Amino acid sequence: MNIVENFDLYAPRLVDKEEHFSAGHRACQGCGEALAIRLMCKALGKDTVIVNATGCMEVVSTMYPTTAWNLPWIHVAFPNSASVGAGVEAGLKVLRRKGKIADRDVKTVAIGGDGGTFDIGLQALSGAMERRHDLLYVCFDNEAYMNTGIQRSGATPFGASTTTAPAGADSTGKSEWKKNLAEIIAAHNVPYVATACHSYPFDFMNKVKKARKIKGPSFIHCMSVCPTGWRTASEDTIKMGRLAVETGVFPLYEIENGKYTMNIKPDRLRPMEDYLKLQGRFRHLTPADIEVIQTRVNLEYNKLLNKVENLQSWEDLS
Amino acid sequence: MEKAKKWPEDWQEIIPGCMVFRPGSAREYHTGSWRAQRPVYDNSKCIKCGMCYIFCPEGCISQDADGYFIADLDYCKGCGICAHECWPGAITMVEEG
Amino acid sequence: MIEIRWHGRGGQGAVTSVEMLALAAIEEGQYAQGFPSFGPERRGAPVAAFNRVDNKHINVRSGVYDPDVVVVLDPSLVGLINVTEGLKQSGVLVVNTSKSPEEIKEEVQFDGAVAAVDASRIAWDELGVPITNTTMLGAVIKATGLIKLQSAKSPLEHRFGRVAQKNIKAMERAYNELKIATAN
Amino acid sequence: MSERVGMEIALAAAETVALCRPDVIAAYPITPNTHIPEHLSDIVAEGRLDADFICVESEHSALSACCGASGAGARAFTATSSQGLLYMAEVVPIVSAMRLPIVMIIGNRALSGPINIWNDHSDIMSQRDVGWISMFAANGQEVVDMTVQSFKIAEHRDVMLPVNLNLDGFQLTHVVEPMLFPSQEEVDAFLPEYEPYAAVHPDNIVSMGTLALPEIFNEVMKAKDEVLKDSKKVILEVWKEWEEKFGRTYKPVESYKTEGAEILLLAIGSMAETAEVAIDELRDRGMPVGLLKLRLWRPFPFEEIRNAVKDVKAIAVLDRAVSFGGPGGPVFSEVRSALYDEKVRPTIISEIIGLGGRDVPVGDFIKIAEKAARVAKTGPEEEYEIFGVRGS
Repeated sequence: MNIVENFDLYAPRLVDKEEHFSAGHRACQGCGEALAIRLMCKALGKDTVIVNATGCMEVVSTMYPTTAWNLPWIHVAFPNSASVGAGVEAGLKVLRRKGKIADRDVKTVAIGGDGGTFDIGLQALSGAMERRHDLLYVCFDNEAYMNTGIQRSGATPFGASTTTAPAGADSTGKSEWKKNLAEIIAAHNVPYVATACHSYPFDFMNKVKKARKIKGPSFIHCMSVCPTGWRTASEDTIKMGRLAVETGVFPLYEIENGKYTMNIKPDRLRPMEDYLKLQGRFRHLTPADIEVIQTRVNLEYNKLLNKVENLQSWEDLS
Repeated sequence: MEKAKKWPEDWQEIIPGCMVFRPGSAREYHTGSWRAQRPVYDNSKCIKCGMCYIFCPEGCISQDADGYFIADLDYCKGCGICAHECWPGAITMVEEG
Repeated sequence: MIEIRWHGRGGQGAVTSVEMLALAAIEEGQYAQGFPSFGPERRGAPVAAFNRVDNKHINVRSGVYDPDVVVVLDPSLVGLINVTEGLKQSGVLVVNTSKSPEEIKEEVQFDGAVAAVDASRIAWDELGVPITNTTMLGAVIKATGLIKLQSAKSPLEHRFGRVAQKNIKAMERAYNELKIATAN
Repeated sequence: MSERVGMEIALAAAETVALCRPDVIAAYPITPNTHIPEHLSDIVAEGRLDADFICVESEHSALSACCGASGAGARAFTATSSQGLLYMAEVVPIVSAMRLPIVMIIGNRALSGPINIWNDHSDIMSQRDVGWISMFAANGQEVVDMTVQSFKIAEHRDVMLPVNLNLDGFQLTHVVEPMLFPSQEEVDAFLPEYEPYAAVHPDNIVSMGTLALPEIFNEVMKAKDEVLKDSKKVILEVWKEWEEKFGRTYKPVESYKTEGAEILLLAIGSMAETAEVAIDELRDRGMPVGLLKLRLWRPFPFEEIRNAVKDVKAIAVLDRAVSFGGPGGPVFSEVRSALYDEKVRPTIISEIIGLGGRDVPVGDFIKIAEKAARVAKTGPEEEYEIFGVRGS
């Protein structure tokens, strides 16, 4: 088993040493989302404006009169980082055109958690993608409203126990399946859509760099492990992300102009039980429940493989 | 970086819009106090791969002059990711106190 | 101050009529308002629109209740709605109709002046469509003397571009062909 | 030919906004303000204005996109009405808290339900306590003038607050009337290029929209309140400069035939113009009646109100909104509280009129003035009244 996946062993030393998201932020011990933000910023570099939706990362990073951000950063509200981002992008574009700011490319990057992206911010995101703003949107998905105390979202997986979809005598936790957001965004004909995870840092950073270069909308769905909400050990954050990929419940892939590429291809998928049993939020599941989940994961994975094998780039279709 | 008061005292001192013009000033707050365990490095096992640096959610691990890695205990929250991910097993988490 | 109420059907351009009249009056240096009845009526429904014209700033912003002039763009509205409601006895009713003004006077039982012109026929002849809003502008100008006919040309040119001249011709014909039955 | 140009007032508003050279316009259609963004998109499409028109998918995104643009240092504009304003409501107090000088024109319309697209002031009154500068125009000329003034006031370094300019839906937005327009040169001379206090750009790194804990929140709110109250100085300065350059006077509270008046009507928005006609009629009959027209709603002009009502026996405050279960109309509440500490204060009554587009003819103002004259002697007859309501 290649435990450090597909990157070169000494590659960390090649990474930008600059910390654009500084220490002193107040994220939980072992927060996967804080790590993912840190990695994203390294890949983006300094010519970036960050537009943050309300959520954990906003709360832990900018307690007035301090900020963890070494990049220009703006936060307005919960559901609107995509539309605030649209405004930033339009503003910078017009000011540059009019010669009022430096004539160089500054990328606008809107970020939000799964609540701010899958649920309350979906309309604003859809609008921004449809209008073709030169905007990268990165969703840091920790699969529930962690900021407000682990409530169920449209990104929460089937069977997870949350504070608003609790497991109990008559409930196995959330009874609906996770929304497939990457497909929803891809359906907007967005030229670059990718899934990523902080446990595969070079894959993630490469995707951020690729998306940054797109002139137009792009979207990255980044699985971000939340030890608090998932009820996992804080040192297991990286391992949990790896298991999500190795079991096939969160495959890493890209959709470039309609063409699907699987970035991490395990020889054989690990059983879902390996992933579920380490998480307190799934502790109540019976073998029968796990079987239901396994069946669905297999199906979704095969649907994805089918797209990877059969769908061509739009450029080859015209 | 100019050291700021923890809070502006009077309302007149509030910066318009609660904007913050001191990038990275969150460093004034030392999250090291959250830590129950601290990472201890055995440099004889270290292969200088930098995985601990990459995977640190605090970004508080850096490389010294000899190329070995070290965690800034002012910020390290003691999550244990570095020890868990250290391939050759050079990092051990030990209880504080 | 002169107040005018226009009756038409949704889609017949009554709002354009009030706009053109207001713009023409303003261009002459007068003060004027033009506004639609603010209802939800859609294409086909009976609608009204209004003008006020004065030689000083107009500060009334409520509805028009006692108009000095009522204009009917669509002949089928006479008899369907009470077109003379609130119309001052000293005022004038201007109707698009193939009938004579005397016949209309009898029909609507109005003692004041009635003016009539077959605007639909003129519109068919000149524009090829039964839209009488610009044609009836000529009738109103003739019946009221509120503005000079010449003043209405520039708003029409601005609004209608390529087909402006046809609209101006239709307006001029209505101005010339209008027949008036004086007040009792 | 006249210098005055005839135009629908909504279009005139759009033309004037264009004269102010906004960089970004983000708007979503809603009756009755729709003609403003429609016409602005025309102006951009014709190449007459170098701006980005963002045709957003909701009002929430309209104001959010304006926040982004303004945060990036651009001059930003939006317009809305009624439910659209409510859909923005989450963002509205954030704009003032972030000190983003966005200008918004509101074509005032009743809040649903039942759904009603016509004029009253329930939309803006629901967004009263949000830290914006809020002003009312009573006619087309005022819409033109106050649009330019709004940008200058909002962007002044001592202010840096959003401004909402209110004009009555339909009663103003859809009326064609004559207006004088300033030239582009005149607007450029009056309104300097926008120099943002801060902007999100890597050349000068800032964090905007930070979190404030309870330990600092009182002070933050105090600062927000003080800057809004202080903005009146700048508002008066800007109005004075406007008067010097264009000869038209603007005051927080305008008086009409108040000399020797024992009875006052106080109105806001376009109905204040119609009320003038009633005052003329009553003065002709020898009744000592006058009119106050409230232009500045926030910051509320307490001092000007106190000065304007000295020696008056009764005031009827006309509101176009109901404060359900409250003390009377929202304007009435403010006027009454402005006068509470006065040693001699007039009888004051709350008359709510013109809801959801209900017409308020001249005769209604006359009846209300007569009622005010009556209660000046007998005292108020009820807490407040929805004037002319059937069944009472």
